[in-house]
Amino acid sequence: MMWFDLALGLGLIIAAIGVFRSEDLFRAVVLFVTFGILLALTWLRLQAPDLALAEAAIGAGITGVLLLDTLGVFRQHEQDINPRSSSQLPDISRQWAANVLALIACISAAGLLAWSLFNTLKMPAPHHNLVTVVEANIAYSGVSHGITAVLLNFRSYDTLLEVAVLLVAIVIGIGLRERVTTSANATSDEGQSKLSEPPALLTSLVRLLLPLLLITAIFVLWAGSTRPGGAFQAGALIAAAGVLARLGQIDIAARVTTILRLGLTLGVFIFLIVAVSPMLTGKPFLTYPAGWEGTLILLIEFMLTISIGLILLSLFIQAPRPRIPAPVRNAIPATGPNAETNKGGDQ
Amino acid sequence: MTLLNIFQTLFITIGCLFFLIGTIGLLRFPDVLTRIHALTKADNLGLGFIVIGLIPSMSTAADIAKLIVCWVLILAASSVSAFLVANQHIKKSKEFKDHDVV
Amino acid sequence: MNAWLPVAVLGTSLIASLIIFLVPDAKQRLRSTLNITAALVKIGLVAWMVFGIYQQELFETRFTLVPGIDFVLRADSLSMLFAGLSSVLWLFTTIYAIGYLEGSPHRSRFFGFFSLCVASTMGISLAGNLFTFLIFFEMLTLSTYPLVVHRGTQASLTAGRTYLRYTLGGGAMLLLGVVLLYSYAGPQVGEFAETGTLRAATSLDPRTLAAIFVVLIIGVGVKAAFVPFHGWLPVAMVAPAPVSALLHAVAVVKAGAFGIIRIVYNVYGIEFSAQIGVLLPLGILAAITIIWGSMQALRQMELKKRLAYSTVSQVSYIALGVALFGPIGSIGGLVHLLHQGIMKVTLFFAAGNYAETLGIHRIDELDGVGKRMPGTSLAFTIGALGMIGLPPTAGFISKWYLGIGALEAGMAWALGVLVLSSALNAAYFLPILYRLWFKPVRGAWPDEQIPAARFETDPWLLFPTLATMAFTIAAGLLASHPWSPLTWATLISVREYLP
Amino acid sequence: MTLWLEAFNTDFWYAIVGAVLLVLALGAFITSRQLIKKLLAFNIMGSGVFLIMVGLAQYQHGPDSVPQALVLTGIVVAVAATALALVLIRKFVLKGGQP
Amino acid sequence: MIPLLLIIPLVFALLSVLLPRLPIKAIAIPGLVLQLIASIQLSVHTYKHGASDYALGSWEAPLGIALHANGFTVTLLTLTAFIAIVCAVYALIYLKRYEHEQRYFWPLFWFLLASLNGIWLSGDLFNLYVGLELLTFSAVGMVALTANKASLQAAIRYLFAALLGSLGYLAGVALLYGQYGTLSIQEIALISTSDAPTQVALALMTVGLLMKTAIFPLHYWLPPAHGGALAPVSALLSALVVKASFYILAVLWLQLAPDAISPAAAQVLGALGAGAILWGSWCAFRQPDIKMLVAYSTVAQLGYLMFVFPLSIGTSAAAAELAWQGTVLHLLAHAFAKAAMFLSVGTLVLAIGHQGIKDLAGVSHRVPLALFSFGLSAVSLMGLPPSGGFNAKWLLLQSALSSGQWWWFIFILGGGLLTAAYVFRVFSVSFIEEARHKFAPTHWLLDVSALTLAAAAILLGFVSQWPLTLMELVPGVQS
Repeated sequence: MMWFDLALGLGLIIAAIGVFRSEDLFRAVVLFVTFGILLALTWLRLQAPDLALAEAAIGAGITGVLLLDTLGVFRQHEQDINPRSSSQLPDISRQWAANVLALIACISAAGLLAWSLFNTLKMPAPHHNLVTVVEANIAYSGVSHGITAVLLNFRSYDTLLEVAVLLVAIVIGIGLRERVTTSANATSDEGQSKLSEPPALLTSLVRLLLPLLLITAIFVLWAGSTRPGGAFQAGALIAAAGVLARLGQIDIAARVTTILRLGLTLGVFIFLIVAVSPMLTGKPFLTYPAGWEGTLILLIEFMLTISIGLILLSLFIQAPRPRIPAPVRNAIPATGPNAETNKGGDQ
Repeated sequence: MTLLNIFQTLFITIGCLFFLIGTIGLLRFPDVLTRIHALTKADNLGLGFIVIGLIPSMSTAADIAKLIVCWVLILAASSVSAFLVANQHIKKSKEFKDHDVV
Repeated sequence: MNAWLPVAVLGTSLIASLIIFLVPDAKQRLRSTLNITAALVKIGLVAWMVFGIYQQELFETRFTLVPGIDFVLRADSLSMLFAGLSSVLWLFTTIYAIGYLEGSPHRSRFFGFFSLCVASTMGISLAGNLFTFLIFFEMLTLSTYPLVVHRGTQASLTAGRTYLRYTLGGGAMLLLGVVLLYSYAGPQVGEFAETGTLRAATSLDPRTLAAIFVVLIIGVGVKAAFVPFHGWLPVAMVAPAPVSALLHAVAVVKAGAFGIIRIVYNVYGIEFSAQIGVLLPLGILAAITIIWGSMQALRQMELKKRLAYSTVSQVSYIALGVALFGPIGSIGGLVHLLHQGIMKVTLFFAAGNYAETLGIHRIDELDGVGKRMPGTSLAFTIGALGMIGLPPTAGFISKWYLGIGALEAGMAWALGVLVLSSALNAAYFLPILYRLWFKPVRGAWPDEQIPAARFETDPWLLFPTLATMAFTIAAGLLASHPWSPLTWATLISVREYLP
Repeated sequence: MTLWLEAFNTDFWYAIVGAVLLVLALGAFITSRQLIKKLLAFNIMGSGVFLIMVGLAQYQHGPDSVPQALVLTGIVVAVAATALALVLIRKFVLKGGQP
Repeated sequence: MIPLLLIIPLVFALLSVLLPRLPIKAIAIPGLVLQLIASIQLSVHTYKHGASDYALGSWEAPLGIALHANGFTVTLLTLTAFIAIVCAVYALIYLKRYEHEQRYFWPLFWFLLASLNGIWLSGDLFNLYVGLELLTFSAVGMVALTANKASLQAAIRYLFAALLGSLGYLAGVALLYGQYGTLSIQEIALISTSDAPTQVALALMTVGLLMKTAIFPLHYWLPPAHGGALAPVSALLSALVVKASFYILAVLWLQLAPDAISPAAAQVLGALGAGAILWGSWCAFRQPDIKMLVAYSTVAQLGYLMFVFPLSIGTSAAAAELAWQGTVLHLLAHAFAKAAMFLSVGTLVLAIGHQGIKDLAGVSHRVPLALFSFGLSAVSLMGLPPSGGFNAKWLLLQSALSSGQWWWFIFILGGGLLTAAYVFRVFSVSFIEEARHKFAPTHWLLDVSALTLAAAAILLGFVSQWPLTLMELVPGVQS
């Protein structure tokens, strides 16, 4: 098995170098997605199935989609403003200074890391061994799977803050939407997604895949308490389903309505309520009442899945897009629905 | 080396061979359409063989069912994506003026 | 009650300044009444404290500011000398300023900073330890800057910039010195004790203490306008007359001199400073400033510039008095602190009157002014004679004591310096007096704003000038009176020289 | 020699790979001019750090769920960071900025 | 009740996301008052009973996350609550003309407060990382609110720099976990040894946190971000956000592994601080735009905070005590003064419409209160006597002397004079008589809030005994 690890490790490094060296952004993103998949494999080799699932779903999946969508927006933006030279020649001196700085930073970082990694080999085993501590307390945590226990019981405050981080990201996303989102412009958002009628084949596949995706998402959520799985991976799957629906022109959560806001904040809200309620009976913050840990964790995970799914989906939908340029807009009424504007390279 | 082992290793090696052919096709063929052709056909077939090769070592019926569902899904997804890539390619390239696009 | 009196004195002008800031420009009457009542209340409180000190009562407010260092306001005999001087002169300067700034814009802002400036002077005089002295010393810089740049012209802004460069530099030096002293000799050294706290600490190495002394004196010397650091004084003449009067006669310059007195008497102690041999260089520096200041004054043709250079030399008399190691010498120095204040205020008031009524700024325009403005010219003459040190005026007394002190301390050359500087004073004041009284009027006055009505000029301007002139003469004639500045100075120096 | 052999148990090797990724990505982050390239470099650097964390924690006493939970949180935060950066970059480019 | 300080901001943040525009503004001030009461109540509790620990979810330290509230934490909590209220009052009026931004300013404001309170209280390394990320995101969001090209570029640059910094910090956490097997700061402090991995971890974390505190060589992102943002935003960023990463750095260096750090490394940090003072002041002196001037002044003033390291590592306990007190006072005084300065500059720019320093001509009697609060905060920044800044400078000078490192003297004193140089540029212009622009009237509450903060900076000079005695109970250095 040693050779496989060696190959996988080198594969990761080569993929990374490929990402950095490629000039064309599209190539870099594709290589980045392969890097994500290889990384998922590495997590499997490190006996961390949760991380493999998360890396594949979130790291390679959602990030890949966001990056490709951004490239589509850039390419369309280039077309609107009559394609001029991609970028003027950067002044050499700044580039040279950046290179030197990068060299120094790399060498010092490499030296430090090598020196410390080399010494850890000689070090005795660490003083604390949390593995035994987790095993000892897992019985009281209400779930049998170690990672879910740590995430939602032992270190649940981290998870609370983490979902808050996601919420802040989407709040900024909504905040930066096109300023003129009053009624005048809203329709154009709708109109735009209706514009390029997708091939019938895609819509049929999407209709087939959607229910399947939702079932797996709920399964992953449910399995979380005993096997690798959990709120974040399930949330990512729901987001993937949403993105597919969006591509297949089934419109959900397109406009920022109060229902969407409720959905976004649902997870953190329920989490806070569950965390604060025991405080009334004098227990410290974030403690679950004695017999109820299992069910409460499942409740929180369910709510978290919904809001994480919605947040990741809205990060895709609400991201700023160029409004339809004037010449194309007045072209629509004349030629009917199947005008040929290409809505970004989503394939 | 029971009969089952020989059967399994045989099918999985055939599967890998098909993957190999698919990648060679990808590298050798000149333009987009032929490459998609090579990729989807060879890889799906290869995957089929590997799945068959793996079935005996699966313990429960549910695992076998899962494997087959995986294969079917990959078949559907790769064929649709191949179609979309081709569709996009035709729309973009100049020489396919007359073909109408679905 | 005793603990709250010093804070009350400080509070009167602080609260007055805050209220005045908020009073709109138009309300002239309200602002003037506020100013004058605040000044009178302050004089009352100071008089009460002076009376209390006479009965050996102790007035002190103390609270810890930073662990190990306290904010102390203590009224002792020396602080009452300076507090008395500034509160009395502040009353007259306020009256003068109300008259002077009749039509000019943003008066509220001016009077706000004006009372803030006097609050810091009060703080300096009442400071109980070096740390509090430093706090009010820097506050003085901040509150005087807006007064210097009050007019908003380009010239006043550049003057403000140089003023800042000097005073902030000095402040940094003083901070450096104080920190060095505190960390080297411990925070208790900062307390102003009657005969100086350092005397007891014999274990410390005198050379470093002398070095710290030099740093402290430079820090304070910038404000006392010693020779190399006096540059800001003539430049700040651009400010309106009441400001240059208050700044140069009472507030800034005297604060510097007061600082030197505090450091020599109350921190190092006069005997210890003589022991570590710092007094002689101080005396030499003072002498150089006296001579150099008078020489420069001779060359100035503008009236206010000449008065500025004369201040530079006069303040160093105080430093000289301090440097003369002997009770008589220090009496001379201390009493000169007061006398010079009164005389210089009179001279600046007179100069302000000339500028305000007849638009005279240069000395050669002064021909025959005596006839046109007899009152102001009389005040100018008395002030000038005081500066030269002729008998009936207060100046004579302080120079007399300085002279004897010099002889007693065995520094004959100091006496020589005194005589030479008096001659120089005469050289640059007498021609002005001659022009005032004996020269016929030359053509029309440059810019006559206030016509010769019942009084020669605006009553608000005239009365303060005459009042301070009366003080100069009173301080001179009634020197031996129990309440006179001279007896007060002897009381202080007696306490300084106890065992 | 024995040190290097022992190093080759899988977890420590991936920690080394993580360190190499970290260094490479740091260099790429500083030199790249395009914002998207910087973002990709940031993501790869994040993955490198996560590899180090899990690798170092597990190379002596096998799988430990605490660092894995931390890395899971880390991945989600990295996605949030990437999404936020992309929102800003897209808005910046739409307002006429250079990618 | 320690967790109350975490719950209040999170609940109000969620409400601000959900509720429509009007109620958000309505609940802002009551929520902040609630938070101030909670922090004062905690301060009183700590004053009586000393430091207290709080295990979240009743799981003890190595496994669960422990919150730790000692004297320093409590002072910072009260500081955050107080500055937040004043900035909120200012923002309520200032954002009237920014209709769209207002809707999304308040949720980010509350998330910022939640993360700040989380960082002050947390005693767990990874929890600090997540807190830092939440802090960075909400700060970047606020900078990017105005959504014009310049502010977006500043926000992107700020985001990348902050993310790089947090990754450096996370790498350090990874190494420490590999070395000690636990994430709780108190546990590691007990068993920390000065060997290679710990020192490398500390080095990586220090570089990451220096990047986030914008110390001299790594400060390139701060001026455009703080200079370009809206006035209340840049006030919050300069006063509090930058201090959070410094707080973590101080905790790491002085508590986590004090013996693992060589005095030479501390001198390097001190040198960086000195460089920050010189470079920040030099750039501030050359800035034509007033908000950029104040932003560069932040870069300069942050240099002072760096002096705590050389003065407390490898020196006598007395010198370390003085240095720590001086730094705490400087942190408080700078927070008040800088927030007041940004708010008053915001009012001035609102009144004039232009941001150039030359356009400030004639401001002294048309917008007197704003200039007065600018002046008061300048007094504290320059470290002139009656202000808190002066006491801080005094303590730092004494610590420098008693620890025999006289060279820091030049920078501490010189820094004050340099600050005076670039601050009086503004004053000399404002006293010019004829104004260049027509002045729009400004709301009186804007001036009052700036004045309260400026007065707080000056008052700190007189009451600096309170925070220091509060610190004395469990001084940052020993606990």
